[in-house]
Amino acid sequence: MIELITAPIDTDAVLRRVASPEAGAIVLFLGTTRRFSDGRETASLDYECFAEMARGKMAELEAEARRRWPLVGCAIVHRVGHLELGEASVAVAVSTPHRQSAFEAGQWLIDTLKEVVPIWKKENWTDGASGWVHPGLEVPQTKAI
Amino acid sequence: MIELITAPIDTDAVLRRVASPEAGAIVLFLGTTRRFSDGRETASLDYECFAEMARGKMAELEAEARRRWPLVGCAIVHRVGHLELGEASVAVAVSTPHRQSAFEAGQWLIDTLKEVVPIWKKENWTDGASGWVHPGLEVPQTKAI
Amino acid sequence: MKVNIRLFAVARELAGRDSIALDVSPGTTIGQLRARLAAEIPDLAPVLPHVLFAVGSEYARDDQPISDGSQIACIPPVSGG
Amino acid sequence: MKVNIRLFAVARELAGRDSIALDVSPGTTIGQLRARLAAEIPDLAPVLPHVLFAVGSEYARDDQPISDGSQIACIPPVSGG
Repeated sequence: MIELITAPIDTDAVLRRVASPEAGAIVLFLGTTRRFSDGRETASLDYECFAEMARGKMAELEAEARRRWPLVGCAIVHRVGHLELGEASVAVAVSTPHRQSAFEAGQWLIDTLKEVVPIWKKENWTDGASGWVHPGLEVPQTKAI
Repeated sequence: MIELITAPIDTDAVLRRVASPEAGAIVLFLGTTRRFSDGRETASLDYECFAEMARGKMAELEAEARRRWPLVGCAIVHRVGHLELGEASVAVAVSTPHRQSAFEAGQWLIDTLKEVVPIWKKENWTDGASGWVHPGLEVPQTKAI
Repeated sequence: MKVNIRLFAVARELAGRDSIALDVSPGTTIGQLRARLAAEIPDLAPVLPHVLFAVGSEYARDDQPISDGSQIACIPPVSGG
Repeated sequence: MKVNIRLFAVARELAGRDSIALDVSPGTTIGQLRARLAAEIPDLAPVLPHVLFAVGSEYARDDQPISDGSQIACIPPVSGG
């Protein structure tokens, strides 16, 4: 299951989606918006995406994970738009017969998602400034009005 | 949070328990009852525990995990009694500032729980027989009445 | 001295009871208790070489001496999770 | 030939627009488009060496030639998850 949504992530629905009597293990990863990054305090975040390509890349990740591990269920849900502190921006859930492959697949999926899926986050700091996060790139910051 | 319960595990409550604006990552592991083990079909399971010691060992696991990784939240919930197929017998959830330590701590906790916590499961097979699972031990099976 | 030994899972079922109280001489070790249990409950004998024992809530080694009134548990290989 | 380039995140904000349509000669590569964009939108120049391009929904190398009507996207370093 691949989803790109603006509503809060329904983790229960994600877990139900991968649960199966054929699976003995479920691993769920949630990425949540953290208050402090590099000593600076975040008030909220905005996520932007290139939707068609993001969905395509997420589907490729699921297909590749299914080639590498014996996944019973797999769900990748990314939220975009405005997120408050502490909310989940991404959920990755996998179910497998045995737990080792669930941990491996879950970690590979989130690691690879963060490298290849065209989604970007903008931090809105408590000091009123905001800036896009583009790893490896010095980004000019925008003062909030 | 350490819990030994007979009611179904409330995964939403477990996740709320570890969620925090100081954490950027949550990893939840669920162990679920699988239909087939070693080619034999399971109908249901019964879990028995030595409650006082199990709680003590689970608390030690949490304390040791907190020494090894920068955990913000940690929850270990084990269900005992009668479980139907597909239900979760154990939930382990951790939250950390960054995801690598959440995956490591989550996997270490469930791996170690399965080695040291005095809880036992009995498989009730669809052929009417049942037997305790004691790794490394040939266990006599009991025919169901 | 008196010790009480709780039995779990297959040990409980083989013994047909969930605990047993034994009189042992002072200085008896866990290892000696293991042998004594096999003599007291012959049905337990096949599994006793494979079980661990706990004193209170801590796993105990075979050379550990038992104190009077110890709460002891017979722990077959665990399978939780 | 006509190509349309979508801009995202900091590229969109620096350019003040979310896409740009350009006329390019047949055989133009992604690498040449990268240089052309810097000339068309000078505010984008500082980030262009660090972005990737996609044709349709696939990442493209700098030596890839562009076809007429290609849907191209300018992809700054991603930060989802």
